[in-house]
Amino acid sequence: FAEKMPKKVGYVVNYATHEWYQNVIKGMKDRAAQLGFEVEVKDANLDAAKQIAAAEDFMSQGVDVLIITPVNEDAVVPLLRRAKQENMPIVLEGNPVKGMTTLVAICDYDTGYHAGVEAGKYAKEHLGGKAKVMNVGLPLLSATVLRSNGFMDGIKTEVPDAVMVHDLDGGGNPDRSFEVSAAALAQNGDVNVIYGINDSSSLGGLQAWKAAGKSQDDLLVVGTGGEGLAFINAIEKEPSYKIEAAMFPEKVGFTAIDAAVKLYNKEEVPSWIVSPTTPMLGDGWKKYYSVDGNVRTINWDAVNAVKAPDKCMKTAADLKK
Amino acid sequence: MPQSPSLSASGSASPGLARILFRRSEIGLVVALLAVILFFALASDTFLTVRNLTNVLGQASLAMIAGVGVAIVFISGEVDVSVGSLVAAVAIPLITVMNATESLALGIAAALALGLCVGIVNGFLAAYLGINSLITTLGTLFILRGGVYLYTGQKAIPDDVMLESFFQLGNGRLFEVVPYPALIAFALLLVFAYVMRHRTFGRKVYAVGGNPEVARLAGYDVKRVKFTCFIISSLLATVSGILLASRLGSAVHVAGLGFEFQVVAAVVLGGVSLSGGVGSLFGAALGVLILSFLSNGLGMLDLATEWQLVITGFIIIAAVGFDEWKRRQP
Amino acid sequence: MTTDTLPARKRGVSLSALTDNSQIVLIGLLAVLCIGISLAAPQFYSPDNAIAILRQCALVLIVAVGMTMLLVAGEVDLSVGASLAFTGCVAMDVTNRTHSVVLGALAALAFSGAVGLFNGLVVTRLKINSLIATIATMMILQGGVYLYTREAVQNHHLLDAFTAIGAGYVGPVPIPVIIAAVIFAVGYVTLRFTLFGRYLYAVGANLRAARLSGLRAERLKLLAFVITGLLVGVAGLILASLMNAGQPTAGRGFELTVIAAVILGGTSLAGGRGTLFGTLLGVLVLKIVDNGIIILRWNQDLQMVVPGLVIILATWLDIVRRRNDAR
Amino acid sequence: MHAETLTRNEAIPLDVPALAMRGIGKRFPGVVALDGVDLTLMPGKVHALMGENGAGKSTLIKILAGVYGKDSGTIAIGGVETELKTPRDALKKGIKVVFQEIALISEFTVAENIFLEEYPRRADGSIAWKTIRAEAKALFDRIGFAVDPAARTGDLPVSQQQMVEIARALAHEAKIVVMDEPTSSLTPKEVELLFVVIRRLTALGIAVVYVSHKLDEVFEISDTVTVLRDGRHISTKPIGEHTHDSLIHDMIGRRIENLFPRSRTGSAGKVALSVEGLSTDTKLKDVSFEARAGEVLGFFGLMGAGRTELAKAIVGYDPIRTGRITIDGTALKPHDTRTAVSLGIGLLTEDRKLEGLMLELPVQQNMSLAALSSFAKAGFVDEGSERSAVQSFVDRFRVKTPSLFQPIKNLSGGNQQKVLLARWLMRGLKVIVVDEPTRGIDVGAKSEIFALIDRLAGEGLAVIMMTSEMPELLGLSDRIAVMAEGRLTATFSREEATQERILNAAIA
Ligand SMILES: Nc1ncnc2c1ncn2[C@@H]1O[C@H](COP(=O)(O)OP(=O)(O)OP(=O)(O)O)[C@@H](O)[C@H]1O
Ligand SMILES: Nc1ncnc2c1ncn2[C@@H]1O[C@H](COP(=O)(O)OP(=O)(O)OP(=O)(O)O)[C@@H](O)[C@H]1O
Ligand SMILES: [Mg+2]
Ligand SMILES: [Mg+2]
Repeated sequence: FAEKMPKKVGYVVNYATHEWYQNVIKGMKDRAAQLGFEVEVKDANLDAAKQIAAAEDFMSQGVDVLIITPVNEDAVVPLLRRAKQENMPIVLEGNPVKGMTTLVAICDYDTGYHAGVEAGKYAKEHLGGKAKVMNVGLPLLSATVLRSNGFMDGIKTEVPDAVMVHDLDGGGNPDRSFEVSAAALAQNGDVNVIYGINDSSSLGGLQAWKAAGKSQDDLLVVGTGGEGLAFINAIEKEPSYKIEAAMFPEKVGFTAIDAAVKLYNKEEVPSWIVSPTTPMLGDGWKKYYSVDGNVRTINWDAVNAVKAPDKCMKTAADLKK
Repeated sequence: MPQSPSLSASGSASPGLARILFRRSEIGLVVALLAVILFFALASDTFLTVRNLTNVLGQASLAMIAGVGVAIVFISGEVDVSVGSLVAAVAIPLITVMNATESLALGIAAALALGLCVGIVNGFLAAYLGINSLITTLGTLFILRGGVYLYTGQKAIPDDVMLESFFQLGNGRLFEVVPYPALIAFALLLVFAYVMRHRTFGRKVYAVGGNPEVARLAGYDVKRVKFTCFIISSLLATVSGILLASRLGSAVHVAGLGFEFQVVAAVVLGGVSLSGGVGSLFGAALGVLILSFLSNGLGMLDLATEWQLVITGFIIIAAVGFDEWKRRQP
Repeated sequence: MTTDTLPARKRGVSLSALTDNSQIVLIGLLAVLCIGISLAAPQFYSPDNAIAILRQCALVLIVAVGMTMLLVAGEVDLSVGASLAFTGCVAMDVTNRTHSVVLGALAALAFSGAVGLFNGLVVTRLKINSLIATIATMMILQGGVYLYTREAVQNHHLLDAFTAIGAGYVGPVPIPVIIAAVIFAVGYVTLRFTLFGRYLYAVGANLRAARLSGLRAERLKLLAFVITGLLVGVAGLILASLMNAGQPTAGRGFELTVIAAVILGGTSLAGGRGTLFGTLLGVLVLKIVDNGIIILRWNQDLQMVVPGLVIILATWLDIVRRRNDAR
Repeated sequence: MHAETLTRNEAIPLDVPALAMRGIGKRFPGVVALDGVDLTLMPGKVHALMGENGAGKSTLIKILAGVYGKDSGTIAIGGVETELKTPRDALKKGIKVVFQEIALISEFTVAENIFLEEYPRRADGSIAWKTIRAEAKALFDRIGFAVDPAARTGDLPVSQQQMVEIARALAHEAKIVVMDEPTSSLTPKEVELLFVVIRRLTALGIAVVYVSHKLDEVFEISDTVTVLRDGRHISTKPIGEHTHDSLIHDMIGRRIENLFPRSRTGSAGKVALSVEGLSTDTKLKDVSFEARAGEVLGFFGLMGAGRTELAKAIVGYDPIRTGRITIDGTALKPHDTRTAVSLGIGLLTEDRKLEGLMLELPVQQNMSLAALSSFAKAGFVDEGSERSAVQSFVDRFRVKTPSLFQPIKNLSGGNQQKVLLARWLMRGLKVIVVDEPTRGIDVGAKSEIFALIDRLAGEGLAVIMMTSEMPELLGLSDRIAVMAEGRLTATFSREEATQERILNAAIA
């Protein structure tokens, strides 16, 4: 049975200059090209008001389906209401929103959790069964808070007395992460695991560790995202960088487009489509990606084979409790 | 020769709307705005539609309302950059009170009360204690943003009662065409433009900004005038904050990040001098519109964000540079 | 009664003698901060922490030296944060391509110097207010850096010398701190004792008078912009070395930190007034506040609130002090 | 209501002092500006306030205007003791002041400035712009002042701005009108106009305080003279009891033998400055002249004749369209003050505050600005020799300042002018252009500046002096050039020059 294809899909991205979203967009465009239509992107650039404006513009331009990664989940509620009034189908990417129909998302908590389990195993094996964690976090976003929580819960399954020594706000960017980590390590350097909610954060933490003149011998660094080349470089060159929680942004984009097409055809779509994530250990990334110079290519077969859970262990809704 | 913001040389015509609108210094801005609109009308077939134009008016209204207040503070010879955090902060009492009382009016009153307090603090520090206003408001910008994060624990506060009236405020349209925020912005602009030109308070603001010593010698209470300007600015930013909260349906801790840059850039683009005493509210409003249409149009062209940033940067330099050049011509 | 008033008056005299030093407020504030924080958290005085603070100060101070000169000359540069990130990417990229730290460093300086030159030309030739001109440059650079590279430029050259710039030590002292100290010393002497420094004050105090006296006011301002640009280059290089990558997302809000420190140090926004010693104190106060909040394990959101309060408070105390001096 | 402001106010009794200030004291950091000063004003009389620069005249007036608080003393208005804490208090009590520094909003129109203190309003409370324009026009007509009420104030030449200030003091009802050096930039014709206005004010029973450094004016207009010196009250006498010499003696404590000394004997030397066919886009048309080493070349012109523009063009400050300027045979690069200064030409500007002073900076920095490079070795300033050079100029010119570190904004106008003149002399020039060098300067300082100009010329400097003061023009110049509407209309030698011939050429 042949699906009708939309003519144009509009994507309002949270922050297009970030590599994660660059790869999401890449996944979308690739998939749309396969299916034979166009994706247009507008960038909210982390501005909640601009996001609404961009969506408004798309609606007046007459796109067929909207895909939105909210700058903030609560801040798009009225937008969903307006879209409903105008019969504009919307696919959300990221986190659930009151009044949404369809969400494509990774499970942030689960991502952190599984990386935590692997980190716990590593700690048992190489770090004498101790885990003293410095969390280079980002309290600003519920997604990143979930990752940190998941990581701690996961690591405790293996190392029950794992503790979070530092809970930092690294702003999600490398220089701020470096700065706060340096101060935290000076205050208490008794840490053997650095967890970063994204690669900038984990790398900022690792650089602070190195700048403090500490050896990487008894250290484990865990990064999250795996969207660019940074983590590959780190895994290759830094002895302590062992675990990367891969979130496959291209796959997210791919899935979002499929959902958009289904919505456009008024098919039955689950309200929550989970996009897979998995921890990659050491060289494990080579299974999913190949690198040639500065170009990273995704190995679709391997990524498509990663199984996604039907349901997330915890979501942003659990945080509010 | 720059045209003065006060009586223009044409002798007898009554100071009506037309004369206010067609002051010479603003013609350049009107032309620039028309050029922007014309360019995008030709470049994109979806730009010049009623729907899109009214969209932009609605989107511009937030910066316009706050911009009127910031322009008034600029004209008084001071600076207010705290508006970026204020628009986020006022949403907290607004939403919290609405959630508790289910009353839009009480929510708005609470928001205005917070705005008033911030205005009083800014005004007191800058006007009465004499602390440089850029420092003062940079300080309150940080303090308010940090306060919002602390209070909310860096989470948005959702609107639980979902009043239709609140939704309509920022999202509704008069006759399904003109967005309410645009109407509110236009009304406020007219009111304050009238005040700045036809009430003694407005003239005092120009005088105080033009030359505070002279204003003092003329018997003005310079501090009180400046103090009042800060309050006006905060209250107008509060109105922007309320409309923004309605559009976002919640009190969002990250709302308005960088809003102050946007507003300041637009107001200066509109010919309001940072050194005080010069400029008009219509100019400031035109500055806002130019930047809004530019942003909308560049978005229509399907340009990457980075190009939009680069182009906007160059256009600001070109526009202000041209304005300065024109001003220097005999 | 009478026995009470006598020593009280004496104290008043000695205090007012002290307040002749215009930086007294900041020195006092600094002392209060250090004592307060170390009482609550003894780790504050650990060598590790001292080094961490100094290294953070170094980055800000280097750029603040240039910013002080600009403010003294009556201008300001808001593009330093965006330029910092861009420069770091350029430094790493060129080092990767050429395998030469020297060429990488030169490229960084050339790039940031060119940004300074651009700012300077826009301000002095097009006569655009520097606040708005450099906001525009900031936008251009933010966009430009993503056009240049979307992702962090990784260290592929693995040259030790490059890493040493940010993370190396001479004895117990981190190299960035040494670089900052040298730049500060040179900047201090320049602003205080050289013709160029004295001319900057004149240009900031009264542009027309300076021009009528034969000073090349535009050239001087241009030079201050270029110096600021070059110093951003130095800072960008250090940052790239510290991060072991050129990070396009770095430097957000850096311009506000730098300007806040300079203003906190008593440099007037109106031009013609300010000292680098004050700037040094301003940087120390801000960075110690930042560090203290982490050391004390306070909520990090206070890292916005407290500096805001400190800047307002310090400026107000300075006004009070000057008013008392005037009596 | 405003139309009637110029009729006699019957409520003013003529025998009670309009104002009695007793034992007024005021100190600034390091300066006692006023020390127990008395001032009594009678209704309908003009009371002159005289004294050297820095004597405390403006300070006394500012206390009266509520600008400064006094440290001691009492003020009674119409026999009732009052406190004047803010300018508003003073305005309410009917005290109108024309300040020494022009106090107008330059962005506003003339008419709006006139009514700045209180705007006429319509019934709904909005500003009655029409009334404002009409009344300003009526007021100007009444006092014979021809300026467009709709003009932007900042566009007017200084002299017209000063007239606007004066007119403003008359727009509202006043009991006391104070004028602090109102004629410092007025032409003789405008001064006459002003005197007519003052006489009309006194006829209405208004008390007038008149501050001026111009003795002739004081003798012509005032009834009583109070002299201050170093913040102290020296004398109060009816004008009839004074002679020029006695007044000067009261003011400066010594006699001045010759206001226009002339030590030069030899003839002028070679051409130091030559200007050929100079035109600008704005005003100047084909101006050519030469100035020789060792001569004082005076320039006269009516207000707006273009002297200031000429001065700014020849020192490279303003761009020119055509023309050639050479100094000692070397052509000057137009619109470049740096080469101009290095070739040895400098300008003492008309507008001290805007183009001369660095208000917040100390005396030392202000004085050494142009000469700073001569104190520098390898780019470093030798502050020791800088300070001693500055100190020697401070001593020689008798600059009244508590220290070299005093911000220059705290000095009196005359002392500021001396510092600015010293700025150039320290540098060492071949040609100096002085634009209204004695504006706002007391007789003592004036005679010192004249002696200085004379000596400089004697030492071989070419001095170009733009002035509106006929006596100093005639007294000092070796040759006199006259300008009208941007053109040079005549040049007279010292022998040929008479006031009449000069004025005729200026009107041409
Ligand atoms: N704001 C101030 N701060 C410090 N000193 C001041 C201030 N204003 C005036 N002075 C000093 O007070 C003294 C009196 O100054 P004032 O301006 O009253 O003199 P003046 O008689 O008006 O002189 P002039 O004829 O030059 O106008 C001077 O020594 C001056 O330097
Ligand atoms: N129409 C005008 N608009 C703006 N400024 C003017 C105008 N006319 C004159 N000025 C300014 O007023 C000042 C005096 O003008 P100008 O040089 O023409 O006359 P002047 O002969 O020097 O007369 P005076 O100095 O006695 O007023 C200058 O600074 C000039 O720039
Ligand atoms: Mg005076
Ligand atoms: Mg003149």
